Amino acid sequence: MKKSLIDMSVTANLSVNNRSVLLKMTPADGSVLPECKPGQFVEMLVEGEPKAFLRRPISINYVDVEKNELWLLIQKVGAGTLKLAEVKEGDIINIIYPLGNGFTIPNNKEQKLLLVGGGVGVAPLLMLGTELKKAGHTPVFLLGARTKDDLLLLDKFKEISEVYVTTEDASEGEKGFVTQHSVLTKERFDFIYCCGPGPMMKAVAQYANKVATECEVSLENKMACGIGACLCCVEDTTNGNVCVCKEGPVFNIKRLKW
Amino acid sequence: MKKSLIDMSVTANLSVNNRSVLLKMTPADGSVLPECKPGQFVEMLVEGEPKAFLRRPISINYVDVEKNELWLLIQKVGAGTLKLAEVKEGDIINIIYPLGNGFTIPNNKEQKLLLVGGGVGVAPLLMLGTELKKAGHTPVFLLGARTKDDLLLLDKFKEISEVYVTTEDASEGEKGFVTQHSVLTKERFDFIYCCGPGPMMKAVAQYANKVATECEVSLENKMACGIGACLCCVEDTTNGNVCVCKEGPVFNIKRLKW
Amino acid sequence: MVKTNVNIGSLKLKNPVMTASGTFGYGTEYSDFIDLSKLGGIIVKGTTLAPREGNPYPRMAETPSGMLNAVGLQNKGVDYFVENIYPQIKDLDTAVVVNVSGSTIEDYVAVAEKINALDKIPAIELNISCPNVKEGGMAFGTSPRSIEKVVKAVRQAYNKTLIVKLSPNVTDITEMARAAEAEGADSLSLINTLLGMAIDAERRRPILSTVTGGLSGACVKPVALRMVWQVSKAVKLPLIGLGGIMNATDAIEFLLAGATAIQIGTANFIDPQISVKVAEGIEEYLSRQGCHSVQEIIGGLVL
Amino acid sequence: MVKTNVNIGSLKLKNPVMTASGTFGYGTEYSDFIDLSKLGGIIVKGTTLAPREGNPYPRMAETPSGMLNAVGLQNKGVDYFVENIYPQIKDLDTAVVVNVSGSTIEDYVAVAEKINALDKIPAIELNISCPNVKEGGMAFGTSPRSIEKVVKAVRQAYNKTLIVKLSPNVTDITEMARAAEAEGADSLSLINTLLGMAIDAERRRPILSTVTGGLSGACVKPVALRMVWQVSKAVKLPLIGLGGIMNATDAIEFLLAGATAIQIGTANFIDPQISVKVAEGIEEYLSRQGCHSVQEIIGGLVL
Repeated sequence: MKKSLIDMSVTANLSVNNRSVLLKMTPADGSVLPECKPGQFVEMLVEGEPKAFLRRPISINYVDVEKNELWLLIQKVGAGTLKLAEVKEGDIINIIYPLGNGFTIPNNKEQKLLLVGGGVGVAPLLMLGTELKKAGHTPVFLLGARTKDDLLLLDKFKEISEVYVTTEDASEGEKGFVTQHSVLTKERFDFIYCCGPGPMMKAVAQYANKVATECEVSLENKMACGIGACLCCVEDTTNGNVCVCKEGPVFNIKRLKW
Repeated sequence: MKKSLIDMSVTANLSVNNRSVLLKMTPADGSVLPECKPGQFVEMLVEGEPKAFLRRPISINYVDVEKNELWLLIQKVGAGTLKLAEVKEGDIINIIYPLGNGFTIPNNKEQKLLLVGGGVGVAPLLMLGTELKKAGHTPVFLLGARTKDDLLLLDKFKEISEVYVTTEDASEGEKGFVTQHSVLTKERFDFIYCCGPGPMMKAVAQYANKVATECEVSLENKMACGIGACLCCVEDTTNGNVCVCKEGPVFNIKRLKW
Repeated sequence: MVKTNVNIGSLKLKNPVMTASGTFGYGTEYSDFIDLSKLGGIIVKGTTLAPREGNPYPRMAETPSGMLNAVGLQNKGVDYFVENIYPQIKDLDTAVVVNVSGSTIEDYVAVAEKINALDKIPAIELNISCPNVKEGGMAFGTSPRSIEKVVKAVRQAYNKTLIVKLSPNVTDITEMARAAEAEGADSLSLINTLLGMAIDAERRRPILSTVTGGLSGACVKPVALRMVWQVSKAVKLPLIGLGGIMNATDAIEFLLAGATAIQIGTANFIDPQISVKVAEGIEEYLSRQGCHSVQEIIGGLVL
Repeated sequence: MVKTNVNIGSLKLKNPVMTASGTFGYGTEYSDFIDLSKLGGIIVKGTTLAPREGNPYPRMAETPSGMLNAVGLQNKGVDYFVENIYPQIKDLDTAVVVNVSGSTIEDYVAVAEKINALDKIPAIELNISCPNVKEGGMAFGTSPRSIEKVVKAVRQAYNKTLIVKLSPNVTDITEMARAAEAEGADSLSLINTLLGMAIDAERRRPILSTVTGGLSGACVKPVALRMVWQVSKAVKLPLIGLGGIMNATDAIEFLLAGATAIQIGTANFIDPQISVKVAEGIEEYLSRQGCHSVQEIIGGLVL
């Protein structure tokens, strides 16, 4: 899959909650978006922010093929993402994409698939769920957050399929962490996809190992180049240190030393 | 004169020509502008521009006491001023002011005063001319620029008093440099004030020396702090190296080693 | 209530925030902007035996996240300081430290002796690391032998707190630190500026009159932090960390790396109130982290 | 038509722009973004005798106008390079230079010998300045004696263009440059990264797994320029300048300071097309300044 450096024109900047925005953008030169796989990411150039020297890697949230729009869910966690979240319709953002490997789409349509997301980690699951459904699967979502307000894009997930929810304060769904949700004791899944904070992903991986379910997680190691050149974002795997940006960000947990 | 660090609220950003804007601003906290002298300057903080680490010193163009507005004429010469020229009404700019000494206002109202400006160097002459007139003087302006389009705020100067003009391409006024203008051969002045590019100021100083006229020039040495602490902006004077930001920017040419 | 006071030898600071020599004049330049009594201390301008004109203009170049300077110790000499400046600053309610510079050991000693006689100056900072003068300065600070000589000589002439300011332009800064410690320094401040250069490509000329100058500002922080950490493991002396501190978080990083106090330098040029803001920010951090005293974070880096 | 070709010893480059080791993979990582044949050369990843896993994650920290890295020479070893990488890159229409790293002189020599046998590799860059490995690397590059030893040994084993990459973490880089020149280096590249450190104040921990790492990016340019200028006056060898080059103007500054060619490093991470843009920008500058050849500006600083 050929990677491109391209100027994108922002078509919308939608507030999701007070810490997150959904940016929609389309190639400024009018070209058609390349094929992107769920789980892939982009490297966004941050302009006008002295504290952001490097690009910011951001998961692809969704690709609206009809409108030729790329969606990126940005959580304001630092100076770089804060600046990116400020862009306005018509602004130009330079990105490199599509990067990384993406999640596996199983062939067997009978498999029960669980998509587990936490916080802004739900981002790639929107595209993954959509693609799985398109491919004839029936994905189920399990989304966790601190509070109801931190559940990002919940309505969009509900449009795709069934959604189970946990919040730490019980403001929506079951109280607790995703791994404590009752659906996990009631149902068995054949494949779990997970993206979220490290501790959450490790807990999910532990669960998957316990019940002997296939599991893919999307890692967020800090990276510089995004294209496998700098070797900064390595994860220690069964094959030694590998670049998360190139051989990941999605890894089958069997490859990880968690 | 007490110096302040203060947030200013931009009330207008007016395009002057394609390389310059006139910013008007008022203290964001509603306080009354301090007394500023013509020739003094401000140090503007540049935010969101990685190439501008330090503040940018900018001459005070005018103080509109009635509207409690400070005017700053910004020429886009580098990344910092380019960024400053982009501010919009309502934006906040942090400044330190008023800095430096300012021009001398003579007591003798009979003196013939010539205010010579070149390029963006005309900026402090607007306030100087206004103050001189207010004090009962009849200042005369001699403004030079490359082309007609580079003559900044010409109408405002004409509102104050008589204006002689030179342009290098003869698109307005007499052709040539300010020191070639015929008024200098026809009339004798008792005091010349000058602000503009270095070579122009040196030529004017040479003329003033030749005709034995008092002359003050406003220097633009590159500076860091603006308050006499860093000792970077020094000019070699008859008293040795002195800070342009503190003992200047206005110097009687007798003090300079030009 | 968090305790913020620290000791540098017998020098007592009400908080760890000092201002760096050459960036804060004699303090008075900043009194319009801040209450100087809220600072731990002020290190005034580099003072030499004879008056100095410094280097010709241009002396400054802006660089990515920093600046180069080539001031070259412009000052009116120690006698002028004693007669004209000292009376103006001696009653400031903060520790006033004099940065002592020179070209020869005799110069350093002579200045130190004169400052030793000033009751209200509790400490000197020995500047053996100025990159902007032809003789002396950095030359002294880049060899353990010459550091030993100059520190030994000044130690004999000066009986209050002796801080030695180290140059980062060395292969192994711990060697320099140990040399200063061995000869009786009470404290080390680090880092002085990194030697750098800027060029105007269009004019094909160096920007500074001296071609090279001293690099400071946010850009040097990683190097400064590393050196403070290395030196904190090599010597027992209290350290004063500086180099690119732009905010309270930066200052806290230096404290964690092993500095007992810190200096704000170039940041004063961008925000003349930053020194007080940093002092306040450190206190906020300590409260937030549940510390009762700043001592709890000094050298508190968890490996 | 401006002539942009330069020679580094017997190594001929079509233009002065190379990409720095460790920032450009084996070139192939960038082939989606640029036409590699538009580059003067590519310095591929640091290659050691045995495979290396490098340092644990985290290996990177963002700093003001720069970054720290602590990769630690992760690579699959020279044999893997010869068998698997070389066939993929040997026919690239640009000079492909191998960065040779090691922990012992014997290692350096063994790698150099194996690379010497590769027809399409016209030069090696001897990395005696990596700050991120426990043994070797920077240790070799901070003493003239050890530089002499390693350069002498490699020189005997390698008969094509030998470039020695210098460490900036030294008191006097000209001493190091002269040592390498004396033992037969054909060229020097400088600077490698400055040793730095970053701390997470909230967690009170170092950000890098190795605590310290190598600083690169725009922030180091003033130091790099200064060292290139100093070394250009100290030795006769052609120099390859690097350190914080983010655009064509930066590159031109290095050429003016005395570098015959330059390397783009960290900037590749921000703009994968920057190397070709810099090559184009240099050509534009030369045309604008009325130069017929890049030779006219090399060392062309007017004092």
